Amino acid sequence: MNFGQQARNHKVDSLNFSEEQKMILESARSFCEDTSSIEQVRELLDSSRGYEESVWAQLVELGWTGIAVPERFGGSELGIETVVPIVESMGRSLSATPFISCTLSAQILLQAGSTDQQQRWLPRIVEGQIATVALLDNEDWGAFSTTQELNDELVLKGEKWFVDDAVSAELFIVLTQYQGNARFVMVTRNQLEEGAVQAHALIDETKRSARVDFTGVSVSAEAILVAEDTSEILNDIKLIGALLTAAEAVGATSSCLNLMVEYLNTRKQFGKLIGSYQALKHPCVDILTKLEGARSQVYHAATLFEEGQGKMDRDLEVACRMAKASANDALLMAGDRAVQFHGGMGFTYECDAQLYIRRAQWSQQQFGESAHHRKRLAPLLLSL
Amino acid sequence: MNFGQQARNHKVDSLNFSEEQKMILESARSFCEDTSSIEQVRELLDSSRGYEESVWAQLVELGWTGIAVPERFGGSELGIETVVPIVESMGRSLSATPFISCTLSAQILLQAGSTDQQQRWLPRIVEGQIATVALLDNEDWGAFSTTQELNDELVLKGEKWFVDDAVSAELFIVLTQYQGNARFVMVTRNQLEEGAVQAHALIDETKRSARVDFTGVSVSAEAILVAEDTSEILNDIKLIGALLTAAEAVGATSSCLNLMVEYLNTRKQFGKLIGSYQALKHPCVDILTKLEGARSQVYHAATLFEEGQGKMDRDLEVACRMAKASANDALLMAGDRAVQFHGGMGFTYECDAQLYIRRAQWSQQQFGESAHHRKRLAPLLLSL
Amino acid sequence: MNTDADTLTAFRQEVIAWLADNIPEDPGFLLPLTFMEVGTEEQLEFLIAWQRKVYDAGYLGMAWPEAYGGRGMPQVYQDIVDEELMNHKAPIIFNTIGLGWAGPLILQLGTEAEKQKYIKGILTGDDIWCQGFSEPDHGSDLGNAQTRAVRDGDDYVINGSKIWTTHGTYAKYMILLARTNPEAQSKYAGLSFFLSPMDVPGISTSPIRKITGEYGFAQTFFDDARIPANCLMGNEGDGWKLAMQTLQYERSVDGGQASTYKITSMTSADLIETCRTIQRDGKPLLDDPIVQDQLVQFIMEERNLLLNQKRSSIQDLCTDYPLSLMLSGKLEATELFRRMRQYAVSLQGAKGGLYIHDNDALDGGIWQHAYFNNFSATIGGGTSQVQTNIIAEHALGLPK
Amino acid sequence: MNTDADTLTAFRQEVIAWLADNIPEDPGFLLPLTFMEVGTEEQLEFLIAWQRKVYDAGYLGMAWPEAYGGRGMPQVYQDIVDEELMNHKAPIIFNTIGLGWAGPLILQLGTEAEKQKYIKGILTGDDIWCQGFSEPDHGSDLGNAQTRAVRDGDDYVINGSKIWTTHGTYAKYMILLARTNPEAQSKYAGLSFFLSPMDVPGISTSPIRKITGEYGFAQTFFDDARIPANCLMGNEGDGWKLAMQTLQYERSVDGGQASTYKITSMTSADLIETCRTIQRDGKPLLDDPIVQDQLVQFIMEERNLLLNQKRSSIQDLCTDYPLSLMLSGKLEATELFRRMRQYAVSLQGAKGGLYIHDNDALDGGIWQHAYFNNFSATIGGGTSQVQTNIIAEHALGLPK
Repeated sequence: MNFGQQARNHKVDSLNFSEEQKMILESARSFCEDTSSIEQVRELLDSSRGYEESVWAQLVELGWTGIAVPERFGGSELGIETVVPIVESMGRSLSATPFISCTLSAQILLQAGSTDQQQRWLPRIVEGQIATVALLDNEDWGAFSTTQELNDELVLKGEKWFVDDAVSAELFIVLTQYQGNARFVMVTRNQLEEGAVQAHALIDETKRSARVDFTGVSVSAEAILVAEDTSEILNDIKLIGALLTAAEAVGATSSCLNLMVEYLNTRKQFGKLIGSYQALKHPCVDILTKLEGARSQVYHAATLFEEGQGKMDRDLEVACRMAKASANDALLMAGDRAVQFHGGMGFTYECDAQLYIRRAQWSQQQFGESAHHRKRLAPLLLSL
Repeated sequence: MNFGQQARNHKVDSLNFSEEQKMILESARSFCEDTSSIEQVRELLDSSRGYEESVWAQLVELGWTGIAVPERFGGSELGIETVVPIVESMGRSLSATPFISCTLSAQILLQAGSTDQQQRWLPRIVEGQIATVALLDNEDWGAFSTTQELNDELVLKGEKWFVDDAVSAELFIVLTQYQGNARFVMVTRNQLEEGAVQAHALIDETKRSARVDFTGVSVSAEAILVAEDTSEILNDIKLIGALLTAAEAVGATSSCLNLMVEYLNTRKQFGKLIGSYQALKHPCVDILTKLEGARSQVYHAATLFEEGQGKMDRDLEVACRMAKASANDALLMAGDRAVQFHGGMGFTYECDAQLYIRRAQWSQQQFGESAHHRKRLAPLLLSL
Repeated sequence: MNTDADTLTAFRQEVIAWLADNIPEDPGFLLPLTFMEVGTEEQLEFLIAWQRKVYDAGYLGMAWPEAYGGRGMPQVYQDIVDEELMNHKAPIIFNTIGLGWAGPLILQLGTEAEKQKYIKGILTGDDIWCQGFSEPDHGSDLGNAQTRAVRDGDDYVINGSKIWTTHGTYAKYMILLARTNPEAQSKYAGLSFFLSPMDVPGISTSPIRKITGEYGFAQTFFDDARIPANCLMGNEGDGWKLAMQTLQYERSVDGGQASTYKITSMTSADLIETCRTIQRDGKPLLDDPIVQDQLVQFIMEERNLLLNQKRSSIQDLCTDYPLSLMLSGKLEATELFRRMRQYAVSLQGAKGGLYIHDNDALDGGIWQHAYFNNFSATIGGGTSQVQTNIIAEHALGLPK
Repeated sequence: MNTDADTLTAFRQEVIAWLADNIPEDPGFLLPLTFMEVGTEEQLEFLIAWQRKVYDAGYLGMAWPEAYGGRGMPQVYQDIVDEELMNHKAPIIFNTIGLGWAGPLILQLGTEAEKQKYIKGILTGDDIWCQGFSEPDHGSDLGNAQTRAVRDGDDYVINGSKIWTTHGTYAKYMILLARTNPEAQSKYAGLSFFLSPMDVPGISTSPIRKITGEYGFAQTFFDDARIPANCLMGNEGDGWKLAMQTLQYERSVDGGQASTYKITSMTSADLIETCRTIQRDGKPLLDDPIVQDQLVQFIMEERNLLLNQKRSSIQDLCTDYPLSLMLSGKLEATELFRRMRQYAVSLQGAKGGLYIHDNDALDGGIWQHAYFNNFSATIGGGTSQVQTNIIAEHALGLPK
């Protein structure tokens, strides 16, 4: 028998929570509770943008759009680790804003832009202009190539799928093929043709995403972000996206579980509160267990972001992927059981369980489902 | 959308039960109940053979050793489909006899032997001489090669592992490498060296298996079964072995479930029969579900044996593998939960739950665990 | 009538040929997979036309008496038709409450007048039926139904409310369970059974929006609604008996239904097809060993259902737990389908976030839609959790 | 004493060096993974010798007072030793009831005389301790203990029986919960706590054979056993309080134990190693994507445990369900280990059918053995099913 020791050189249990994070978490929770009650969420389901512009303005006022942006561009330079509690709180309230889209856009600019480009675009994002990223040509989050093209005359050709918040975005960062490399290029809303943005019909009616046709858009050389080797940046952005989606899913799982617990403490069947039946009670504990694990994973990843000052290394990649896979599984189970345990009511659109089961489907796919991440974790964890 | 139709050309739901099978099932159940009470099972745990010779004699008397042997060799020619209910009954009573070993030996002789060889050996098996098969050189049921050798002077070299009932066997059918082919060769007990049979310490104390060293045994040319291409025969035998082990496991699962249900209807905790707690009650239903599925699979495979008159085709291979994978999973869950649900008592050797959890570990591995069979089912089912 | 193997084989060929010619083109909107999913007028019109076409071809109500619009043939003919409808994934025969519940009940226990009045319209699809058993406050506890029916001259006056009324907004008739005698010795003895018209002042329906976003069933309100006294089926107090008989038709396999084809199943074969379609890293998802392993498990479970059904008719192989196969079929099937459908959504990459109204949705979003709709099966007719209790207590004999 | 980082790092190096030189060779028989698994004389002798060696080296009871045989150093030193013992998979420090329960209790609440009498022997391993809380008829319902202790002159006379007495057959002393006043106002108030000798007429033990086939704990019988009155700890009626305090040591992470190293864990790292060893089709099993996927899931769950423990000390991240992490650790860990061990057995091919006495068993049959032994953790100290209830009711606030 020659059993290995625990991999002691890896950071498997770092988990810290700073004063900044704590303050942000508290203020984000109360902000989201105030601005995104379940009634407000429902009112926005049919709206085109999916959020209240006044709420967005307040959020900008609070400085959240600059949290992970350096001070020199008007941000507060608190890092992704401090974005996490905000997104978690938004998830908890099912609050839909373009916050994640803007955060990811800023991160791409920070990694791929020149100082001039950063100077030009980042302050606009900090000030609340809505930006988004256009990465996918198809449904595969694992793809690293793109069919979208920028020709030598600097004219774009092709469309992007799943461009979140495209309906409200003023800025688009588009992954495109240019002179043999995948590159990021900035496009502004006024450059788009009429009808270029075609909203997707999402399963999660709180979210907004669209197909965007960039064909014919002519850009200036300055709009092409300077980084020529984008594969690592793209990888980083997808991992950050996965982490933020995970944080959001953790928040949603928590409020979904609360919804269930409340119902199980109210509804009677055969003369007893249904929450006293182990067939309902014990699965709630399973959900709690998954939720707690996912939340720990999310804050572990946030901690590694802080410790590494945002640099993506193997440990952080592992942490982001684990956070996403765990959060997916927690919310999927919560949404599914929330519908089931509400019985007949659960099958109606009126019951809030539907909001969570729909969020669960959307969320699991955003930046990769659990199997996608486990497949990529295997070589990282098993020394293959 | 272009969804396929159900694969209608495959026999996915054949399931018949003949009068012969019914009669055999009834008589086997009562025979096993009479000869293998749980006290009798426990008494045999420390014995060397693992069974009562008198019980074996009765079983031979009943004609069961000839059930799948043609009438011309003294059998009743009822086929493997009629062996199934006997083995199931044995499993139900945890009765351990060399019945499966003898059945498999006869099947190899039928497929690989010349008429002379069949004439020589089969009647001896029908009459109750104990025969067994020595197939493995290592622990891998997927291996088709062998390191065991028969040289040109017809002297054997090498040992075999996991030779069931080797302690009591008079005849061994040994898979060996001879002149470039894997061949079956017959060895009798008196040819073995003193100490050639080294009993394994099995996790299932009702069962008997051993390492057998055949080195130095010199055989006659007539002892080599005539079939030169043995890979198909070997495949068939492993599938039959899997099916019979599955049938046995189905029987064991059923009595294990009975043991649990009885305890859950007797033991009180916190003032209530523990069987009224859904945390124990619902897993029992899960076990029942797995059991019922496995039992249907086993009888489906038996039916295809009958319909195809023993010829192994794709449908039968699928059925045998599904039966084994299903039965494994049913008994594994039953054994595990039986221990857990007996609480402190379950952790003792005295509690009968231990007999089932141990049988479950042994049984899952005999002729391949569930993952082994699922891996081989994939190409058969998915048209890869 | 001839039922030898050759005749039946020839008949099956005839059915197959007819279906090849007559199954409608994709209408361009999502068709209901079950009768409970009919949610729009266009779906309804499509399905009425299809049922009529099948009926006119002689393939519906084949075993029902000719006198009332059936064909008077052996059941096996209808079984063959139903099998081939399923094999061809034809649109469903939607008027299920009529064809599968009310129709058999009337044929078995109704008066001659009732048979004359109701049967033909059920078959042609002209008369859509709905069912009024469940009430808002006591889901599955039918015996406790509180909707009142009071005899007043030649009428009964109905007050109360029923819920989960499938086709409620479209239906012409309802099988209605209502309380005629609140003082009866037992709560069951106070119930009566009505074949009630829906088009009566005082009966109104309010469509319920489903988790899928669509409509499909309703809450029905009775507000001093007067229905003719001859709508009473049997006698006052027969309600419980007739309701239980009705549920028998729902549960049993061959209980005299005009057709049992009320569900288009999404099977493991469909899931395999989906995995063949989806590409990951330039290869079909079906090449992924982890996906293969999961598919094999689903296929095994699905086959268990088929084989269990077959085995349930062989009594000698059901002696251990005689009620087990009978009681567990619904639970196992509906839970398996839930997991398969949920899994199918998880495989779709970003497309899994799209829904039925998106043109880019994989297979029109059928898996997402089917997953959501599947909850009607794991909740309706007794939740999976209650079903598991029933199996534990009745099949295994565990204490309540 | 100095606890700056450099000093501690140096100390850790010293410990590592000592372990490299002193961890015993494989004795040729299976060593217990937990203190509950000591089942043979040869295991016992081996573990006594090992504990003595660790103690003599100064690595045991480091934070216990020097006056009673400890080293009077900061706890962090012992923590480092315990971590390195674990990292090196050293044999366990077996006298757990003494080192982890009785010792801390006596040091915290005992008299000077009790400290003088008992502590050193606990550390050297000369005095093995056992615990007498559970009784045959009320497993986890300690408050209901029926074993009687009646004062008779300078003695107490004990009658009754205790079960699951780990090390019962070897122990010199027992921490014993017994009823001195059956008429007390509450059942709890009637209980008293004794530091009882085992070598007294009237006390007998009957070893219980475990599911593994080995012995390891016992049933203890008291038949008019007379123990000196000064064995009473505290006063009559203090029993419940002292027993609960004892259980605190069992549950808490750093409750003053002389060493917390009582379990050699089989972790996912070991499982990976096993998968690297096993060959299938000429390749390590670790190459199988299906196996990889399962391993990744285990690793994630294992890491959840570590991270949850870390997070549980950050109150601001535990506001949703404040009791959840505290209450769920045992359940999650023990159930995860059960599944991992069961899985490890399933991977072994035909060797999975071998057991610990077989020379060909994979890794000496450690996985089989660990799987069986794991039930002591999912059953003992409250079954997983009861734990789940507790979490549901106390962390989630679901009704009883």
